[in-house]
Amino acid sequence: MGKMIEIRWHGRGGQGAKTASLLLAEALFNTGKYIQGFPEYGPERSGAPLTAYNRISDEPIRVHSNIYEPDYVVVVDETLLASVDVTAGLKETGGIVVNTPKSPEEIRHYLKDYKGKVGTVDAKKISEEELGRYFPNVPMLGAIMAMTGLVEKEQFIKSMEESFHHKFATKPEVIDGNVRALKRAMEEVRIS
Amino acid sequence: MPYNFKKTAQKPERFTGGHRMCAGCGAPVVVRTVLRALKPEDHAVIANATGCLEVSSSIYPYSAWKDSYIHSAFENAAATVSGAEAAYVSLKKQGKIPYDTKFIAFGGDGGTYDIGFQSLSGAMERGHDMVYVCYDNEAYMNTGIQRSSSTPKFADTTTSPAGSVIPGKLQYKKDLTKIMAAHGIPYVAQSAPMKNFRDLYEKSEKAIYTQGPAFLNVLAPCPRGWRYDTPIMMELIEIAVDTCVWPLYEVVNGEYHLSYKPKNKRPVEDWLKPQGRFKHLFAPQNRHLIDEFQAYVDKEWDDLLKLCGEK
Amino acid sequence: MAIRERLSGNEAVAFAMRQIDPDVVAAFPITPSTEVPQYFSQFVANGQVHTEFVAVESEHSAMSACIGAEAAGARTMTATSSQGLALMWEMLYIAASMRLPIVMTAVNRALSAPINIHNDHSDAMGARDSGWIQIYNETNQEAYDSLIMAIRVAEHADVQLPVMVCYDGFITSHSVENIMLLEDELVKNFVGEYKPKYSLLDKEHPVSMGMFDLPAFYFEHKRQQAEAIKNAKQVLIDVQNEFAKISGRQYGLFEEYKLDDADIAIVIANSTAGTAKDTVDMLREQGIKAGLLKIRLFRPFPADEIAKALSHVKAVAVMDKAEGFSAAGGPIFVDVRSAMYGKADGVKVINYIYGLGGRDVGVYDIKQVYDHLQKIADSGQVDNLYNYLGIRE
Amino acid sequence: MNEVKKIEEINEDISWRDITPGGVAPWAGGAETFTTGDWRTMRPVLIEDKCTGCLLCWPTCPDTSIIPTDDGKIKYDYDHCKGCGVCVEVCPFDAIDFVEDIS
Repeated sequence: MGKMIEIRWHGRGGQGAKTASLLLAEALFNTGKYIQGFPEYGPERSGAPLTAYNRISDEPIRVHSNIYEPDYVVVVDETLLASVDVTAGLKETGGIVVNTPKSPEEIRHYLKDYKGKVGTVDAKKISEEELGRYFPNVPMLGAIMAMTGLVEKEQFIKSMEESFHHKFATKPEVIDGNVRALKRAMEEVRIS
Repeated sequence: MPYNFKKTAQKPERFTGGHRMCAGCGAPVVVRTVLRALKPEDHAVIANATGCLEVSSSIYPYSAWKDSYIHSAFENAAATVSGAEAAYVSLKKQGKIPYDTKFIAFGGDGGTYDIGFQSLSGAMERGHDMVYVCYDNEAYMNTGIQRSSSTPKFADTTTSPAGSVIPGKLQYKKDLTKIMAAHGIPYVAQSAPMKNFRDLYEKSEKAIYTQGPAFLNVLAPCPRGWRYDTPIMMELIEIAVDTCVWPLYEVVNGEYHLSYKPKNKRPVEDWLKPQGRFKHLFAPQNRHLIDEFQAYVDKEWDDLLKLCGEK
Repeated sequence: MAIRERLSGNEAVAFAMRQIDPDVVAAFPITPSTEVPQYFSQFVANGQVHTEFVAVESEHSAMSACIGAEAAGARTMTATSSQGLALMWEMLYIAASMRLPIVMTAVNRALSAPINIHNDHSDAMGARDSGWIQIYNETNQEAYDSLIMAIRVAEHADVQLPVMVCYDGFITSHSVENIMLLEDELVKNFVGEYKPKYSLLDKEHPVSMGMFDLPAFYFEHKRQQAEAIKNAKQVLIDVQNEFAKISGRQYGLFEEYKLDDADIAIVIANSTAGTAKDTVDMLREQGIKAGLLKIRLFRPFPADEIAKALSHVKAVAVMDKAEGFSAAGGPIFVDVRSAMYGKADGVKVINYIYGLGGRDVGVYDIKQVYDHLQKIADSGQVDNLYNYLGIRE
Repeated sequence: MNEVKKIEEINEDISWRDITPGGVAPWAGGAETFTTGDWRTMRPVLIEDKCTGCLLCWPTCPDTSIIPTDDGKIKYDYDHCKGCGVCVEVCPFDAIDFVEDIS
């Protein structure tokens, strides 16, 4: 029986953390997994801190509660480190990926004394260079997949490509940029 | 086709006797006339708001309606008929209904001006091909003559009673016809059954056969609520029109047209006097209230003449 | 061939509606059911359905328009939540009493005040005696399946009643999960053509509906309606058996999970049943004989069957995600306990109110309930009949 | 469900099994079989000689009880006429008498 992996996303309303969690769910669904993707809903609007979740398993998922002890955490907006306890409940056997130009060592300083893996990726730079706009969620997806190794790299990229073709059916010009952003993040993420 | 009174008498009745409305009630007269405007070959679906007309015309198992009829609640005749109309549009598109069907809702002033106003406004805005007919008897008669927003100022009703301090209802009648015209729907008219019924018949015909939503506001006297001698109903309607208390006009695609201009505009006393609900106004100390009523009617009439390009 | 997909509950239900292709949908947006008419109106806009979509100005008008449409012989559907369902209240009773087989998705959400957009079952529980058939659903899969089956149950000649398909707001409605979808043709054939006995649009046979009943007939009409909802139980069983043949998924009036040899059990509806199954497995690994009964058909209430299924258990906790304010337990508790009276008298039954207004409930929260039940089973004594799970004391 | 009855069979003797579900009335215009003539205390009576057949009374009847006849005049349906007297007042030729209805 495959172990269930739980991921928590921290972002800000309007930044795409919810979309990222749904994209992750979709990409892993395409690789044959059982998935859950759900945001924590509130009346908050753009800019407010927002949490979204993923569960991934080889078996049907029955549990329907929030995630309190995630295996992995993704922080889509570095500024959240100051206001949100992003490592709350985070398993030491797992890890956290932060969108930042800083090194993992610098970031670990903000994470109390979290002992697990810390990864950083400059999703802002990657998305601006590859997409011409600040859309951090695709690079963050690449980074978290690189850290978890949940599925084989080539398989994941192929699955994401399928998702992009579906999602951007009406604007195929953005597909290549997204694929490049994804690949770059998977290469450029620094993990310590 | 020009109106031929005697020919309309040959059309089949679509609202039968055997209903339990009061003797001398104005509402069935309105209903009969509106339905007469249907082409005999056309089927109609009629929705009815809860009210006198409804409880009296559809007592199980006796329905006074020869067309299809539905009542569901008080405030939603417009929404109910809009659902039926949507069903028709869908089923017709699918080739399941081969014939033309017309959709007509009837509501009293309570179910139209007040509790049903939202549902009416919504249905009109959505543009269903339907006619909403308000038979306006100016109070909640079904529950025992309580004031509505259609009740005229100073009328004595059971919830706006004339007392030693308060002279009946304190607010003016809501001008629903103009509010409906403001919805920008293709056809709105104010009418009354009178004389040879040409006005109501022709307006009903236009309303029914205009594509899109239409609204008719029709005065329907209530002998109990207004407290007049039952037999004078038709005379009273004429007085309402000749005093300009209830002017006849229509708004076609946004344009106001006056349907009838009295040769001699009668004083409002002629309207108030025969009705028990205004009896207290004729106490000597209340003369100023009648003057106020007159001034209000004059101003409203003046405004209407301007809207209709008559002035 | 079944289609493996990943959809949110709302997407799944909208997908089912596209496959059902109703003649009329009238709906008004309200969180968390909004997406259902939203997705569906896109199907309309793309010409993928024959449906006339009526974007009404309130839920009251939504149900009124559904009544008008269904009375006119159109297969009619809608969706709502919370205050929307509350605003429909008057029309819910009328839809059922006029015997109009409307099918509605009720995405469960707490009721105001204080205003709260999150999940509990206060809305649907408030409508439990409106004459609608109610089916509660744990997952997007179950909601999808139930919606398709609901059409058949509602329109069955022995039933002719509206059906409310309930599932949890956000938890099910907005969570994306795996699902197996049926092919369009299969659904189309399963639901079949709608052939109402009476229709306002039947020119050859004009009818009057929504008549005024004097005392001479009202009682008889209610008796007839009571018979119809009684019939719904067997009809649902038959429809579910037929559905199993096309889907491979067999549903019952309720679901028993490791219940046959259980000493302690909970009774629970909707998504938390899944969480509780994980708790049961955890306890079973520890040698504790825990079991679960998941409510599915709640109206009509399968009282005898539930009493029988629970009769061998030592202690049962009935979980209500609604505070009934009866001061004598939540709505499911009242029904379950009443069902067991005289049929399962030895069983200790307690009530837990949980999860109101979106209060999250996890595997370990449910474990507390089983711990309590174990204590009752061991001692044979009920300490507290009415309990609140996860409240700050 | 049992077969649909005729309207005259829907009475206080039949079982709940035999009435139409939801109160649907598949008897359009069935109210005609219900008489309201006994509500009347006054009776309109046509004075044939005075009637010109103008028909002005006909549409004013709330009870659809004035029936135009082939000879261009009218007749009363006393089964439904409630005796309101509106037709009496409206007649320009005084062709309708209004008399106490003692049977």
